[in-house]
This record gives sequence, C-alpha cells and structure tokens, in this order.
Amino acid sequence: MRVIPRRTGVPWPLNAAGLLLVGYLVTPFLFGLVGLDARGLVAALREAASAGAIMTSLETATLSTLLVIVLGVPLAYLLARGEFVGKAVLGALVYLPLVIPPLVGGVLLLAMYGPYAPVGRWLGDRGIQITDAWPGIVLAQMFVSAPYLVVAARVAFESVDPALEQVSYALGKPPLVTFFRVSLPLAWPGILAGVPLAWLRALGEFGATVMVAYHPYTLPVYLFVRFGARGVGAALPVAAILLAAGIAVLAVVQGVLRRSAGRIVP
Amino acid sequence: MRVIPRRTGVPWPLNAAGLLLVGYLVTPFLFGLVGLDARGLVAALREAASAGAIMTSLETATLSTLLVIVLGVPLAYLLARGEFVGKAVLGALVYLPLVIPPLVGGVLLLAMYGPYAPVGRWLGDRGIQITDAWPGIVLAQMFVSAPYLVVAARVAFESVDPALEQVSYALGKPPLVTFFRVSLPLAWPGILAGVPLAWLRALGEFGATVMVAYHPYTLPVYLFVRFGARGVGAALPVAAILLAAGIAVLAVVQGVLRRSAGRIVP
Amino acid sequence: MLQVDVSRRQGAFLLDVAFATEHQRVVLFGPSGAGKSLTLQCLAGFVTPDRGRIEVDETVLFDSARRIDVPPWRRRVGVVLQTYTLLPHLTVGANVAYGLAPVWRGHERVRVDTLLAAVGLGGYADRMPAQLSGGQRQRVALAQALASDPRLLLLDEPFSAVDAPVRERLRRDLLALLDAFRVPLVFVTHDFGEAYLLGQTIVILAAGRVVQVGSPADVAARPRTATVARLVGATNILEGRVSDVSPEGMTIDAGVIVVRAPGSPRPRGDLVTFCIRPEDIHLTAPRDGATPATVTRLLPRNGMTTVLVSVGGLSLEASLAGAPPPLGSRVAVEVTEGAAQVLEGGPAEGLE
Amino acid sequence: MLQVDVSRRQGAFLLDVAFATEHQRVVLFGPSGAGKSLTLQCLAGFVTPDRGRIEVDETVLFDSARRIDVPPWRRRVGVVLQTYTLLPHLTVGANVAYGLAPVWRGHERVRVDTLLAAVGLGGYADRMPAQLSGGQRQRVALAQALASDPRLLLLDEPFSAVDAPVRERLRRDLLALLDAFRVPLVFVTHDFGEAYLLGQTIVILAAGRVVQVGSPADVAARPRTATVARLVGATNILEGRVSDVSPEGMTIDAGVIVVRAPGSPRPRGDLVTFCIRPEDIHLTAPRDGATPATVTRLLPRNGMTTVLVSVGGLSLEASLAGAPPPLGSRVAVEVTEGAAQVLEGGPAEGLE
Repeated sequence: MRVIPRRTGVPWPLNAAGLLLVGYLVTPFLFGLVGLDARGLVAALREAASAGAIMTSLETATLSTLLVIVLGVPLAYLLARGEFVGKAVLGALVYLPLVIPPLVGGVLLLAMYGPYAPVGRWLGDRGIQITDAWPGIVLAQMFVSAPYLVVAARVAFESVDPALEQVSYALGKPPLVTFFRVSLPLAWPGILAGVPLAWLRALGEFGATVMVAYHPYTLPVYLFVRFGARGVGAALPVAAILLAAGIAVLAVVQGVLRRSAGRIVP
Repeated sequence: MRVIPRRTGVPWPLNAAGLLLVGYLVTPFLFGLVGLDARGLVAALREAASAGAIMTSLETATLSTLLVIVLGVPLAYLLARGEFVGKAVLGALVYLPLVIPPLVGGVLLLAMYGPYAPVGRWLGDRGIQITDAWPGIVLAQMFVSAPYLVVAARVAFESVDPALEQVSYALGKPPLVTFFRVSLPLAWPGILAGVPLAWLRALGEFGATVMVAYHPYTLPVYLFVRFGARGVGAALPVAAILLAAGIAVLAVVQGVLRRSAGRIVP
Repeated sequence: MLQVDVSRRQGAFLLDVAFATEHQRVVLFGPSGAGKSLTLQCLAGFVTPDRGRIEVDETVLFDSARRIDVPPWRRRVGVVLQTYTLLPHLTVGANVAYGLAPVWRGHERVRVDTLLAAVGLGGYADRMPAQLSGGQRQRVALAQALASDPRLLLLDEPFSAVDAPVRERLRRDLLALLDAFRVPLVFVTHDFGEAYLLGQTIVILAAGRVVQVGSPADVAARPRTATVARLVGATNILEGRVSDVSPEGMTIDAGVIVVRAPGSPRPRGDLVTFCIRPEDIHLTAPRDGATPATVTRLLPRNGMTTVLVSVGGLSLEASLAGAPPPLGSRVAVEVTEGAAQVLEGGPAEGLE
Repeated sequence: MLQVDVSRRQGAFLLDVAFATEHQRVVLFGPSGAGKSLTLQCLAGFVTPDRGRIEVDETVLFDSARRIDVPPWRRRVGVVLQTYTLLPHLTVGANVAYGLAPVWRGHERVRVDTLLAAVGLGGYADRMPAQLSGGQRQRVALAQALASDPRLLLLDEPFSAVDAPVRERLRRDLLALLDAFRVPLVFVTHDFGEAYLLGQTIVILAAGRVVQVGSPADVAARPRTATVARLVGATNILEGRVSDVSPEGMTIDAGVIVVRAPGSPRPRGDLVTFCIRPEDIHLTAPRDGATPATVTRLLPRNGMTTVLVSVGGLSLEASLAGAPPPLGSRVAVEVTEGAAQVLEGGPAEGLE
C-alpha cells in the first residue's frame, strides 16, 4: 500500500492515527484465522446440529429479506419522494430499530408477540405459534434488517434525478407507470446493494432472536450455545461460516456499487 | 399525517405497502410502553446492580467513543481524500466489523485477547487483564462502533468541496494547516452526527461483550441476565433505559443533521 | 394563445406572474432567481400555484377559482430541461418511443425514425444516451418531447450546458423544428441574444414579477426600468432634469450632457432616469460646442470596441465599429437624436 | 513570462499542452472538454503532469526532467474558480485575512480593508459569504487571492455562474485590478467575447492540444482550422479548388462562388477549406455577373440580423446592420476582397 502523501494532502500524523485504528480492527481476524484448523472446521460442519442451524438461518434470512423488499421498497420511495406532514417523524420511526440494541428489540417483540402478551396469546389461541418457532425468527430478523434495506433504497431513490420523473409525467405517464418504468429501474442497482446487507443482518441476528426464538437454532444462537458449552475453540468454526458470509456480501456489495457507479457516470 | 398523493407522485398501492411496514416496526414499541409500569421502573432503577450496570455502560461507552473519535476521524479523512494503491481494500476492511455478527466479533477478539490466546496471555503475564474487565468491554465496544463513526466522518469529509482545500493550498497553507482550518471545521457537523451513533452502538453492544466480558455487567448483559432469571416483565425496565437513550440519540442526530444542512445550504 | 396568471409563495420568494399572448413563441427572460423556471414548472404542472389560472388554446390547465388542476401527465406538454433528462437505461430510440402518443400505436418504429430524422439524428436509434454529446442529447430530448404530440413545448435553458458553436446551431434547428411541427413554444433563458432570436414575445421577469412584455426589438429599444435596460444592453443609465417639453418629446439636462427623449413627457423640472445604448453614443474630434470627454478604457470585442469615456465625473460607454481613439485622448461626445429612453424608477434599481 | 509544457494522461483523455508568452494576460480558450481547466490545475500544482516543465518569471514550478515539483502551498499562485470557494465558516474579512502573505503580519486589518476596497466591497468585512450575491463572492475571492501576494493569478471561468450585466462589470473591474496590483493572469473561458476582452495572448485548446496561439484580433481574423473558425465566429466554412495563384494571394473556386484569399499559397488545383466571417458577406440587389442567392432565414439579433442565404446548394451566413431583405427574396452575394481565410484540415473538423 503506497501512500502518496503530498498529492493527497493527507499529512502523516493523520495517516498514522488512521492506520492504527485499521490495525486494531483487522488483527482479530488474523488471529481468528490462525486459531482455526481445517479439520475442526470440516468436522463441525458435519455435525447434524450445525447443518440444521445453517438451513434454518438460510431459510429464515431469505424469507425475511423477501418480505422486507416487498414492503420496504415502497416505503423507501414514499420517504424519498412523498411530501406530507410528519414525513420527518416517519423517517425517524424507520430508524428506531437501528438505534436500539437488538436485545431491546427482542424484549419489545416479546411484549407484543410473547405467549402471554396480547397479540401472541390471540394468535396462540388460533394455533399460530410465534415464539420458539420460525415465525418468531422471521419477525425478529425483519425487525432488525428492514431499516438497512429501507435506508439503502431511500438513498437510491433520492439519487434518481426528480427531473427524469417530471419529464416522464409530461410524456403522459402517470405516477405508477413512472415508478415502474423510471424510478425503480434507475434505483435498482442501489436497492440491490442494500439487499445483501439486509440479508446479512438477518442472517447474523442474535440479540432479538435469542429472546424470541431460542429454538430452532439459527447459526448465531447455535454459535452462542456451542461457545457456552465448549469454549472458543468450538465456536470458531461456526463463526467462520458467518464471517465468510459477511466477507462474501461485502465483496458483492462493493462490486455492485462500483458497477452501478460506472453505469450512472456517463 | 396527510399524504398528498398527486403532487408527490407516490401512488396509493406503494403508500399502503410502505405504511404496513412502518406499522410492523412501530407497534412493538407501543406494546412495550403498555407493558411497562412506572413503579416497576423506579424500583428496578433503585437496585444496586442496575445502578452499577448503568455506570459501567456510561463510562465504557464514553471512553470507547473518545478513542474511536481520536483515531477514526483521521482514518475517515484518509479514506475520503487519500489516493493510494489499495484504498478500496482499506475502505472495505473498515466495514468488516459491520458485516459480521457481534458474536463473531466476540469470538475473534477472544481468539486474540482471550486468557489463552497469544496477545491476551502476553498481556496477562504483565498483569493486564482484558477479558471480564473494562478493557475487554472497551475493546469490544470500539470494535463494533468504530465503523459507524468512520463512515459518518468519511461522508462528512467527502461532502467538503475539494476546491476549498485546493484554494487553501494555493493561499500557502500546507495540508496539516488546511486540515485543521478548512476540512475539519467544515466536516465537523457531519462528524458530530456520527458521534452519538457510535456512542449508542457502544452502549447497546451485547454480542461481543457477552463473550469478552460477561463481568462487570454492562446494561445489555444485565438486561439479558435479568430476562433469563426473571422473564420479560423484569427485563422491560432495563430495556426502557436503553430505548430512551436510543430515542434521545435519534432526536439529537436528526436535529444536528438538520441544523448542519441549514448551515451548508446558503 | 397562452394566458398565464399564477402566484405562489416559495419560502421567502414570492412568484406573481401574469401575461397573455397570441404569439407562438414566448420567451421568459430575466436574471437568475427571477422566477422563470418556477413559472415554467407551474405551466408543466410540476408545481401547483397557490392561486391563478393557466389557459392554452381554449384549454384550461389550472384554475384555482374553479378548482381545476390538470395533472402533469394529462397536460400534453413537452418539457426539455437544461440538465440532460434522457432516460439513461433506454436507447435513444426507446427514449423517443417512451413518450409516443397513443395515436401512433402500431407505427412506433416509423414515427421514431421520423422524429429522429427531424432532429438530425437519423441513424442514432440504437445508441445509449451516455454515448451522445450534450448537443445530441438535447436533440433527442426534443424528439422525445415532440413524440407525445404536445399542445405546448416548454424549454428551460435547454442549450446553456452546450458549447457556443453547437448552441447556435441548436437554436436555429429549433426554429425550423417549430415551423415543421407547428407547436407553440415557451422558452426560458437568461441570455438576451437567445431571447431576441427565439421570441416573438419576450416576457421579462425580475424578482418574481413581470417587469415588461414586448417584441424583441421593442424591449431592446424601449426598456421600461433600469433593470431591463441593463439586461438588454442599454448600459448608459443616467439621471437628469427635464429642461424642456415639446410635442415631439422632451429635453433632459444631465449636467455635463443634454439629450432628447421621445414620448411620455414628464413635467419640466422633474428628475428622471434615462438610458442610452452604447451604439447611440458617438465620439468625434473635440470641437467648440460639443461635450468634451476623455477616453479612460478600451474594451475590445470581436469586430467592435467598447470605449469608456469620462464626461465630467460621469462615465459613459460607447460602442464603435472602426478604429477606436487612443487611450487618454480628448474626444467629443454626441448622442443620436431621440436615443435617450426615459425609465421608471431610479438608476440603481437591479444593481447588486 | 510564462512557459508551459505539460502532458498528462487522465483516463482516456490525453493532455499535451505547450505554449510560451511574454504577455501579462493569457487566456486559455476552447470548448468544454478541451483541457483548459486541467492545464490550470497543473499550473496551480493541484494535478501533477506526467511530464513537462512550468516556468513563471524565471521560477521553475515544475520540471519532470530535474524532478522539481513545487507543492501548491509554495507556488504563490492565486486561484479563483467558477464554483464559489470562499470558506463558508469565516467572515468576508477573515476569508481575505486567511490568505494574507506573512509580510503583512501586524497590519492584517489595514491590508484586508485595502483589498476589500480595491474590489469595491469596502464595508463588507463582517458579512458571511452566504449573505453575498454570486458576483460579490467572486470579488471577495479575488481579494483573497490577491492577499497572498501571488506571482500569478489563475482564474477558471470565475464569472460564468453570474448574470450577464454583473459579469460584464466584473470583467472590467478585473482589468482595473490587474493594472493596480500588477499581477500576471491566466484566465480560462469558453466564451470568445470574454477571451477577446481579457487576453493579450489567447491560447486556443481543443481535445487536449493547443490548436492556435495569438492576439485576439489575430485569431479572430486568421483562424487556422475549422474548429477555431467556428469558435471565433467565422461560421461560413467552405471547400473549393485553387484556380489561380499570384504574389498577393490566391483565387479559390467553390463552385457557386469564387473568392480571393491572402497568403500561404497552395498549388493550383488543390482542394482547400476556407472560412469567411458573416460580416464579410454582403447582400445586394440581384444583378448580372453577381452570384444569385435566396434568403432562407432571418435570425434577428440585438441591432443586427443574421441572414441565411442559399447559393446553389450552399448555405451562407451574412451579418447585416441595417434592414434585412425579406424572407424568400432573391439577392446577390459579394464577399469582401481577400476576406477568405484558408484553413488547415477539412471542413468537418470539430463538428459533433
């Protein structure tokens, strides 16, 4: 990494402080890599419990992401283009799940959907179990991951030049047609960049899930259980799966962002 | 909330889908509010363990935020203005802690700083305890909160017109002077908006902390312990504290952003 | 036929614009911040006026009294803006086809080709907008706007991001296009040369209001206020007292210089503001009886020279076609008979 | 004295610019994308050329061969850009004081007041930049640039975001300021009127290269290529064959029209491209022996009319001061003796 100091105008004391922080953030990954042994990883993945947790996590994270896309993209468009009283409040409400710890989210979901809570009891009377079942996992995952998709999609819609939508109106296309033929296609790359982030957040969700649905194990809960029972060494292989998913998503997102940037810049 | 459909160009099917998601995200808060009773809240706060957890959380979150500012602002400037080989990789590395579940972060920190891990043992031999002590809490909090500050500060620096820095150079001010007299003052409102977010993330940190430092209790760990021992009712008051902190920070950040936007737009 | 009467408060800015014209080509002209674009947005329906009425050829598009507000997608107006607004994810051909009026169903391909040929881009249907130059993009945008068979074409500084030689050609081609498609035009510009060339009626806006309406030649020769005088290039703006009034006009004494102005007489002794175009100030060899002046600065232009002269304490600007007198030389100033134009308001109006 | 020779590859764009001049006011002129701003950035040191040499008054600022690259903060150049670049968190006075050269230590207040007075903003020291109009901001930016006692002033389209009447005044005040502070200027513009007014030397750039260097009058009268001819307003660009060569010049036969061009003779029978300014095309009553033409379009300007005529299949552009002939009428075309200017390259060069 060759830092060219003068042209960049970044003086060396700032470089030094910045690289110190990067070092702090990156070294744990190196130590984790060193601590991992390949045979242990394969053996851990072969266990039935691991395979079950992987499947549960993949299924629920994908389902909750799909639900979040279907509802979150329209919400993002409303926040990007709507003009109405209380828009700032609505925008802030969407951020709420981002600013509370997932544990608190779990408590709130339990206060609503728990077996002794109003909605949970009503649904339970009708044979629908939320807690300790996959609906609870999906609800918890949607709660924490929806803001990621909405924020990404809102930024994507806001970066579409409103003049393009106006010209489309002038050409006789009403709002719904304009949305599907102009706004959505142009915002799509940015929305796509938000999808893996929301999926990843759902996949890694622990604090709310551990409260709402301890069972069936998702990967993070399973990781916690293994760590509690068998220590760091046993937790590392499961951590490696989640880490690999994270790195893959990061690579995809950066790639998508770069490609879409290339498409927008003429 | 009066939605003016035509002028906004947001057709009603989109509005309906969006408001459905907002409803899902907001109703748990209402049920949590209903479930909370005032006397229980006061009683819970009076307990010595609660007061201890609150103090531990405030102290460690503030310390880790200060460390993150001192190191993160220079890193953000480097990412915003630096031109060097590997800049994209460096930028992605900073995002890494964001894309892995905090639990995985905890495992990685233990693999490095744990009592039987290389760095942890070396430090332990010299009498410095990391795990189950406040250094471990601060390390875990910095690991998860640093990216928030760095991303906010990077955006803030990137939104400073580079021409202003160039004109400052032309007026005979070298990079370090230009940084402190032009770049930093102009980016400051945006950095300030990132500070409470990083602090809040540190305050709410659970997944990594519960692994690295179960003791002394921080608020989220204490919340988890209370929930495990005494159920949702006992967890709600502690959740209310964290929720209040979240809402306060959200209000502050939205206010800062609006004020700074007002300052930047002439 | 275009009738506009709209007002709208936008933050601290108040738009209150009314005009009517029978002409086919209307230019909204004025400095930036005058409200030209906002007026155009009201016409297109992108912005709803607080109050007012908009009528195009017997069709009411907006009438606050009768609660009529035709939405933009039913107004049948073609819009071309300064920023390039082609849909970046569609080819040139698909962009033009996107706006095609329903009557062309089944003949899309032919119509698109006709329109692209009309704007001089016959073989470009398969290109992407990003592959075109700025001028070419605006040509496609014109074809796209015409595709919807608009009752009115609204152009907001469409050529100002384009280089000068290309811009000149685009303006001429626009005139030909309007003749061919017989569509009325409302054109926004801050460039008086462009307004003069394209407008049959020029509506001059300043600070949200109409300050003058007239033909290009009329507003150039008879600006009503100092603001307009500066905008149309009548840059000598002076004050003087009416010293004589006759049926043909009046004589104004500006101290160092005495001029004659036609029309709208003011009473003798009145302090008036007036303007003189630089072309109407002539510099001759100094002689008795003529107003003496000193050449203070020569500002060359392509084929012309603007000469600044000092007359007493006053600075005047003359525009000369031939060789200018040398810097610092003494000259005599003469003003074309009747070239002074009396203005409403004071001389400082519109100065920043 | 300014010597520039820089080249730099920037993505697909190649800049390769070299010129030298003894003049105090140099204008870099050309269409957008020509490399004007990039050249200026090289002069300021914001961009490092791949190769080359920059020398100002005996001081070498950059020399790739000798590995000299003075950093921007030691070049002592004043920079004013098109975008408003005053520091928004400082008052006007603090903005000017920010750039003050060390020699003024202890006299900051006096010097700032002097500089603000020089740009006509005496009492504005305590305002914030956001409270100023665009023109006022650029005046303060000029005062700020002058505060550092620069050895060279680099201005990149500083007035193009400002309204026309204000822009005209800013240009004139800039000339006075340069006289008062005796500082050399490099000015970037895409407006030939501005280049003509401000430049002693005009360096014309196109596609990253210098296509012509000369005085304003020289480049206007003798463009070297079709690109330059279009930029300087010599809009009639034709092709013809050399039919006769004599010591005074040559005769060119363009089919429907025969013209005479001075200088640089080409052999008889050569196909050449040449240009004629619209002012050099005269329209008279049709008569025997003169070239007959038809008036196809009248383009009015303020005080002038551009008349397009068709001669055979050819379209010519004439600029007339008086009343133009009616549309569709038959006229005769005459060209001022020796007004044709032979160009290098073909007639389509520089067309998009």
